[in-house]
Amino acid sequence: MSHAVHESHQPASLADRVLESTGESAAQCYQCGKCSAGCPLAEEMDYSPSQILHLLQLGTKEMEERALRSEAIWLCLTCETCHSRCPKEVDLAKVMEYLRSESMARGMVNPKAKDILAFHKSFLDCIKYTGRLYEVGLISDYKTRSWHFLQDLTAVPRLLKRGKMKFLPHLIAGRAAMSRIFHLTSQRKDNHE
Amino acid sequence: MEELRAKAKELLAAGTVKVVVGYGEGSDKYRARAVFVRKAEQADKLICDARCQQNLAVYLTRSEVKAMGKPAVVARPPAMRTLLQLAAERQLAPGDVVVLGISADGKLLDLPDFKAIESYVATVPMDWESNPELARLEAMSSEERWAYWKEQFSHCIKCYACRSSCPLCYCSRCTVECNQPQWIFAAPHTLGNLEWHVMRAMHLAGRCIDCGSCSDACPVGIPLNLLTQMLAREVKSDFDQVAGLSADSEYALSSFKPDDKEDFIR
Amino acid sequence: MSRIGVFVCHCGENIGATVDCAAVAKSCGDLPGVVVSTDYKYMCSDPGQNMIKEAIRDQKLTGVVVAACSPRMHEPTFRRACAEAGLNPFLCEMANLREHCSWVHERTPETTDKAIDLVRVMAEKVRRNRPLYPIKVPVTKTALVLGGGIAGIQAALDIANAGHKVVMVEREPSIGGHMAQLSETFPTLDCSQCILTPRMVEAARHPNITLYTYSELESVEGFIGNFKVRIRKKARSVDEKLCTGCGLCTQKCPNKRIPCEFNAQLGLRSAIYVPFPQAVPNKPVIDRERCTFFLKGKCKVCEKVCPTKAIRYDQQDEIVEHDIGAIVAATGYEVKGTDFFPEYGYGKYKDVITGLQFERLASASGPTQGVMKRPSDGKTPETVVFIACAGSRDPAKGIDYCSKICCMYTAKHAMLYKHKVHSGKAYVFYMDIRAGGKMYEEFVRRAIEEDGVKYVRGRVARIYEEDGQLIVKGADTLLGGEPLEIKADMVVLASAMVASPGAEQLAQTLKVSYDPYYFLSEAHPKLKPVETNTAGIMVAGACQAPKDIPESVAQASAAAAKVAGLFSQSELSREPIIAVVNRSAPPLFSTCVGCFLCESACPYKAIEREEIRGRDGQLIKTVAKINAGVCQGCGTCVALCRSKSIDLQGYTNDQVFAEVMAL
Amino acid sequence: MSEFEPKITAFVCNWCTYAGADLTGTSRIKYATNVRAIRLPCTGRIDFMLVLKAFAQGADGVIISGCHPGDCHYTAGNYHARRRWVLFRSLLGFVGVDTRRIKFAWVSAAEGAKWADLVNETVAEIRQLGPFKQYQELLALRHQPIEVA
Amino acid sequence: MRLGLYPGCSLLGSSREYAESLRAVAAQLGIEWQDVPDWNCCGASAAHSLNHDLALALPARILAQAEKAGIEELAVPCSACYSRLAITRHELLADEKLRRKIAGIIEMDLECKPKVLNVLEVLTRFTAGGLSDKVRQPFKRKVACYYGCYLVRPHKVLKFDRVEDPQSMDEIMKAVGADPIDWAYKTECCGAGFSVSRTDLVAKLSGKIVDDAVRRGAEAIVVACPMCHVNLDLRRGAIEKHKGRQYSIPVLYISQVVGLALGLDDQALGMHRHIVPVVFSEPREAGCCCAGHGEAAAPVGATEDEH
Repeated sequence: MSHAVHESHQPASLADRVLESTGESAAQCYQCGKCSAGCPLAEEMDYSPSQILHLLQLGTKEMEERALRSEAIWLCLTCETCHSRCPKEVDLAKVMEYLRSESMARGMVNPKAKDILAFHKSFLDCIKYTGRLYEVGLISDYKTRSWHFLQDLTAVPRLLKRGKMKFLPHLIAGRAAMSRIFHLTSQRKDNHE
Repeated sequence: MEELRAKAKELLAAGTVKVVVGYGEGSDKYRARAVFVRKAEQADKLICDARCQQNLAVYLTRSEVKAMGKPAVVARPPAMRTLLQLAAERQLAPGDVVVLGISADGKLLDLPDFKAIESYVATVPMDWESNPELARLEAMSSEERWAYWKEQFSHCIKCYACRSSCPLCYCSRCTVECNQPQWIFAAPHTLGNLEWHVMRAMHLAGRCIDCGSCSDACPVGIPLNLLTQMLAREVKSDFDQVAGLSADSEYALSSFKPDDKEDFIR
Repeated sequence: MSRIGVFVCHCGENIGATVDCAAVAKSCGDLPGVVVSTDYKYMCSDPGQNMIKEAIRDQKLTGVVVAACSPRMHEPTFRRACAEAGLNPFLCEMANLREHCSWVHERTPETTDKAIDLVRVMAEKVRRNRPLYPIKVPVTKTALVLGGGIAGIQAALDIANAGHKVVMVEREPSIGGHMAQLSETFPTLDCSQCILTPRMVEAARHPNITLYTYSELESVEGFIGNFKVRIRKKARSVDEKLCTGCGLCTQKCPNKRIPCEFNAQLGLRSAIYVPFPQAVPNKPVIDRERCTFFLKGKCKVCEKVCPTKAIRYDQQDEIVEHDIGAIVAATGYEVKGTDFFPEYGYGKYKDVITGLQFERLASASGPTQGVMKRPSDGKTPETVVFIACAGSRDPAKGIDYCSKICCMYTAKHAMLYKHKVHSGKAYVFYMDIRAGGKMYEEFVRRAIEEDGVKYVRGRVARIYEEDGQLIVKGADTLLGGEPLEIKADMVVLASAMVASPGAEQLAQTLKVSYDPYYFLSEAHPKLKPVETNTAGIMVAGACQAPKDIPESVAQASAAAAKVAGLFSQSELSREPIIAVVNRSAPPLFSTCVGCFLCESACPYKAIEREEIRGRDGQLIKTVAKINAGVCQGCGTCVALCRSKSIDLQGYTNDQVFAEVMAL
Repeated sequence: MSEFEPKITAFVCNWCTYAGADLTGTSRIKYATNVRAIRLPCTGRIDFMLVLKAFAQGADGVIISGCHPGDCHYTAGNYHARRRWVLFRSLLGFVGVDTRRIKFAWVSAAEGAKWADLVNETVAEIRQLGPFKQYQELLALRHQPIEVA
Repeated sequence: MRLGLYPGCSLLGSSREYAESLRAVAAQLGIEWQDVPDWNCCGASAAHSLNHDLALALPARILAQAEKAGIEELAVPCSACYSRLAITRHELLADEKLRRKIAGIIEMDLECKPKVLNVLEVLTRFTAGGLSDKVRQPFKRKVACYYGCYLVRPHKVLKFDRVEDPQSMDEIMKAVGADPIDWAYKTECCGAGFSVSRTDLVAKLSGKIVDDAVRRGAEAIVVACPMCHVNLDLRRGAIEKHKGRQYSIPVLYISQVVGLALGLDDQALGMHRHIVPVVFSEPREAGCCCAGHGEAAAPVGATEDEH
C-alpha cells in the first residue's frame, strides 16, 4: 500500500490514486454525511469530510485541486471517528493521509496548515536524528520553523520543575538504522525539504 | 512398524475389523505391495517403510474387498484425503473403516474419526502447490505444450491402469465403456487417448486428492497427475475449494458463486 | 428400422427465396432412414399439415422432421399434427431454416448447404427419438398458508373464496401480524386495526379455512400437488373448546409485570394472556417461561377463577398432519431493536425507540391510549427526531438493502406526532426520500409543507443523554456537511426491516432458496415474482423482501391466483422433458454409484435417494432418483454425471451426440 | 471461394441464445453461414465431451452461449456451466489447445445483434487462426471412420 | 507474569508519572516488565500524517526488536503508540508483500509475532477476578473514564471493547472502588497531536471533555494516554481561557488510580508531576491521600496560560 504518487504509471484521477495506494474507494461514499456529523473538527474545516470525498467523486482537475489545497485534510486528527461509524466502511483517515502526502508532493499545502506541517516535520526530524522524541528539541525546532518563539514559554519551566523535560535527548543505539529508515521511506522530496 | 502390527493384531483379534489393508513385502526387496491381512497371526506380514507409498484407499471401494467385511486401512496422508473425499461422495460413512494413519515420518497416528483426519491432513501440503514440472509446462508456449502432450498421449495403450489405480475412479460403469453413444474411440490412437485423458481429468476436477497414483501406475510413464494437479490449483485459485480436506466438502462443479470468474466470457 | 419423413417448407418467399428448398428436400431424401422427403409452400397451412399426416399414415413414419421456421414458433403446431395422425408428438422435430438460415444469409450455395446440414442434424436426432408421454401428477386441493399476517390472511381468503381448502399456521397466539400493531396507515391515515380486524374474523370464520395459531411448521415432504406437512400445535395450556374468552384469568393473574410483545415492550402483560383485545382466536395462552406455577410449582389462580375449567397445565404439544397441494409462505419480517445501534446508545436510552414502538405509542389501543408520552418519564416530547435508514443501507452493519417502507412511515410518524403535539418540533434525518407509489410523494410533501416537519439530509452520527434530553449529533449535507446538534426529547429509529427469526430454518424445511439476508427467493426476479424455485411453493409479503401493506396484499393475491390455477385441474400434466436415472438388471440395478454430487447441482432439489433392497430387505445400494414432479429438465445433472447414469428425455446423450456427429 | 472457410459448431441454450438467434433472423441481420447451432435446454446440459466431439468432427471453432448470469430459465444452470467452462478451458489450454478456438458468450433473447456479431467475429478470428491443423493431425491417426449409426 | 513493555517517548518525558506509576503498580501486581531493547519512537501522530511507509516502518522496527528479544506479549501504555503498533501489525500481517517490503526497509526479520496489548487489557487481567484482596484504600470517588480515540478505533483492527461507550476502564475503576460516571465524551477526540501546533483547537475539543465530566459530577478524569493527559492537564490553562471559567478537576493516569487504591504513596506514583494539582474538594472516607498535599497543592487555576 505504498504511495503511488511517484510511480511511473500514475492512475488518471485522484480518486484512482487514492484507491491504488490506500485501497479506499471514494465511489463507495453515498454522501450520507455521518462522517461530517461525527467529526470533532468538521466545523473548523473549509470542506467537511464528506465534501472532500465528493470532490474526489466529481474528480475534475479543479475539484481535485480544491481537495488537495484544502485546510481540512490537515485538520484531520486521524481519530477514526468517521471510519468507525461510516456505513460504507470508508477509512476516511487513510484517504486524508494520502491527500496530505500528495498535497505536499505537489506543493499544494494550504497556507493555514503551515503550523501543523511544521510541527509534524520537527517531530519527524527530531526522531530521525535521536531515534526518540526529544521534547525540548522538538519545541525549539518547531518554534524556529513556525516562528512562534514565545509559545509555551511559560509551560516549559513548569514542565522542567515537575521533571517532565530533560535537557539532553535520549540517543538510541540504532540511530544508523533510523536514518536509513527515513532515507528509504522518503524517496520523495515531499517528506522533508 | 511394531506398533502398527500390534494395532492390526488387536483389531483383528477383537473382530473390530475383518481385514487390514496394508503394505507387505513385494516381489523383490525394492518393492512393497498391498496385502490383505484377515487373521491376527498374519499381522506380522505388515511392513511400513519408505517403500510403502501406494494409496491403499483405492481398494476400499472394490467389491472384492467390500465382500471381506469391515476393513482397516494403512493410510498415508493422500489415502487419508481419499477417505475424506470418499465420505464427501457418500462412498464411505463414519465408522465404515478403521484408519491406521501413518505420518510423513512413519509414525502411527491415532485418527478415531473423520474430524481427526481432517485436522491432520489440514497440516499436510499438497504436491500441486509446489510441483516444478507444472511450472515448467506452463512456461511453455501453447504449441510446445501441444507437442509435449501429443508425444505423451501417443504412447498410451489404453490399459486403464490410471483408472484402476485411482481411488476416485470407482464408477460401476466408466463413460469409456458407454457405447450408446461411444463417447471415446475404443482404439488406442492419439485422438482417443487425448479424449480419454482429458475426460478423466475433467471427471477428477475438484475431486482429485493428489496422490499421484495414476502417473505412478502408468506403464508408459505419462505424467497424468499434471492434468489433475493443474485443475486442482485452478479450483483453489478460482473457487477457493480444495478436495479431500473435509468429509462433507462441496463439489466445485455442483456449487457456484454468482460472481465466479468469467473474464473469458463475452 | 426407422422411417423418417422430411418436410421442407418454403414459408412463401421467406425461406424459398434464399434456400433452394427443392434441392434440400432432394438431398435429404438420401439420408439414412429417410423414406419421404418433400417440399411445400406453406407446411403450417392445413394442406401442408395434411401432407404430413397422410405421409405418417401411408408411409408408416416413425419420425418427422419439419424444416421450416423456429421450433419456438411452430413446434407445438406440427407435434399436434403428428399426434392427430397417430404419431407420438415427441417423434417430431424441427429444423430451423428460417430464423437461423434464410433470414440471416444471402442466397448462396453455402446457405443451401447449411440448410441441408440443419436438416441432417435433426434427421439424425429423430432417428433416436423415443415416444414420450406427458407426466401426470395428482393434485391435493388443499393449500397451506404459513403466517397469519395481512399477507397470509389475504392469500388464505382468496384461495378459500376460490372454493379450495386452506390450512393456516401462525406462530403467535393470534393472527394479525405486525399490521395489527400499527396505528394509522400511509398514505390514507386510516386506522390499521379498523381495516384489518374484519379480515382476521373472516379468516377465522371461513368454512374452508382451518386455523392453527400458536403453532409451527414441523416438516414438509413430497412435491407439488403432493406435499405431506406436519404442524406442531404448541401447548396453550388452555382448552380452546371450553374457553369462552371471558378474560377473567388474565385479570386475576398475579404476574402482570411481563413486557408485552404486542406493545413492542412498551407495555406489560400477565403470564396468562391474550396478545391484544381483538385477538383471533380470543383465547388466552399461558407463557410457561413466566408463569409462576410453571416456575415455582404453585399459584394456579387462573385455574381457580376459570368459570369453564378450561385451564390445562398438563397440556402437551400436539402434532397434526395434512396432505397439501400447494404452500404459500407469508412469514413476514422483524425490525432491528435499538440495541443494534452502538452510536445510538446500544439501546440503553429509554427514549430512543423503534418505529414499531412509535406505532404503539401513537395507537389508540396502545399503552398510552395514543397520547404522546415518552417512555422514560411519560413527559410529552416537545422535540422528536426521526432517523431514517437506521441500519438499512448500512453495509458496515451487514444490511446493504433499503428497507423500503421507512421513508413513508417516518413521514407518517412525523405527521402523526405533529397532529398530536401541535407545538412540537419534528425533525427527520434522511439520506434520500423514496416515495414511489400511488399518493406517496404527495403524502411526504404534505408532512413537510402542511405539517411543517423539518427534513434534514444527513445521517446521525451519535446520540447521548444530557440532563434528561437526547443530544442528536447530525450534519446537514445540504449545507456542506455542517454539523447540526439537536436537543431532542425522543428519538425514533426507522430501524431496518429483516427476515423474521427462523426464516433460514423455514427455507431449509421448505427447500426454497433464500438470499444472504434470509429473505426467501422468488423463482424469477421479473417473470416469476411469487413462485419459488420449488414447484408448488409460493411467497407473499415481507418474507420475500421488505414491502408495505398494499404490495404485500397484492403479492398475496397473486400467490393465491397461482395456487387456484394449480388447483383448477385435478391432475398436473407436464412435458416429459425431464431427467431420468437409468435402471438395469441385478446385480447392477443402475450404473449410478450414488455419489450424489449431482444433488446440489439441481436448482429444483429434484434429485432424491432411492434405496435398492434385496428380497431380504438388505440394503444393496442407494442410487439417485429424479422426482418427475419437481424436475424442470435443465439437464445440468446429466452433463455432470461421470458415469452417464442420468439422461435427459428429449435431449438424450445419444441424440445430442448424433447431432454433433452429423456435422 | 478459395479462402479457408472455418467450420464452426455452436452449442446454445433454448431460452436465451437460441431465442436471441431467432431474433437475429426476425430482425433480418445478416451473418456468416459457417455456424451450425445445436439447441439444448440449458448451458448446464452442455457436456464438455460434446466440444471434443465437435473438434473430432473437424470443427475449427466452437461457440458456447447461454443466458446471462441471473437470467437462467432454470435459475442456476448457467452458473454451473460457467464453472465447468472455467476448468475445461484451462485444461484444454494446458494440453496446448489454442483456447481462442472456443468462444464463450452470454447472449440473451433480446440480443439478436450480439449473436450476429459473435458469429461474425468468431468466424473472422478462426479464419485468422486457420484450420485446426493440430487436431486434424490427430484425426489422421484415426483407425476407423466414426460410426454414426 | 512477564510482559514486554514499550514505554514510548512521552513516558520518558512529559508523562513520567505514567511510567513511574505503571512500574510501581506492576511491582505490586507481580508483573515483570521486559523493555524492548533500544526502542525507537513509533512516529505517532506525525508520521502517519505525512508518509505511510514511514508510519509503518517505525513501529515495524519496534515490533522486530521485541520479536528479537523473544517478547510474546507487548504492553504499550501510551494508547497512541498502542494504536500505531497494533495497526501496523494488522496491516503487515494482512499483506505479505507489504511485510516483506517493510522488513527490507528496516533490514530485520519481521514476523509480527508479538501480540500488542494496551494498558487496559493488561490491568483487566488482574481486576477481572476482583482485586479486593490487594485494594487497601478503595478510590471511592466519582471518576470520568476517558478512553479517547486510539484505544477503541478502528474497531475492525483493534477489536477491543465496544467502539462506542466502552466499558473496560469503567470495570477496572469499579474494581478499585471508584464510581465511574456515565458521560458523553468517553471516546471523543481531545485534539491529540495538535497540542503544540493548534493549541486553540485542543482547547476547544478538550474543553468539551473537561466540561462534560465536571457537569456530570466527576471528581477526576482518568486517562490511559499521555497525549490525552497533556491536552487535558498541561493545556488546562488554554481550556479555561477558551471556556472562560476554571476547572479544578485533576487528570489521573489509570495506573495512578490503581496505585492509590493499592496503597502506594503519591511520590512513587508521581502525583506531584501533574500541572493541575490533584486536590479533591471533600476528602474520601477511607483515609486521605492527596488532599492538602504540599507539593501539588497549588491554588486552583494557578496554571497561568501560554503567552
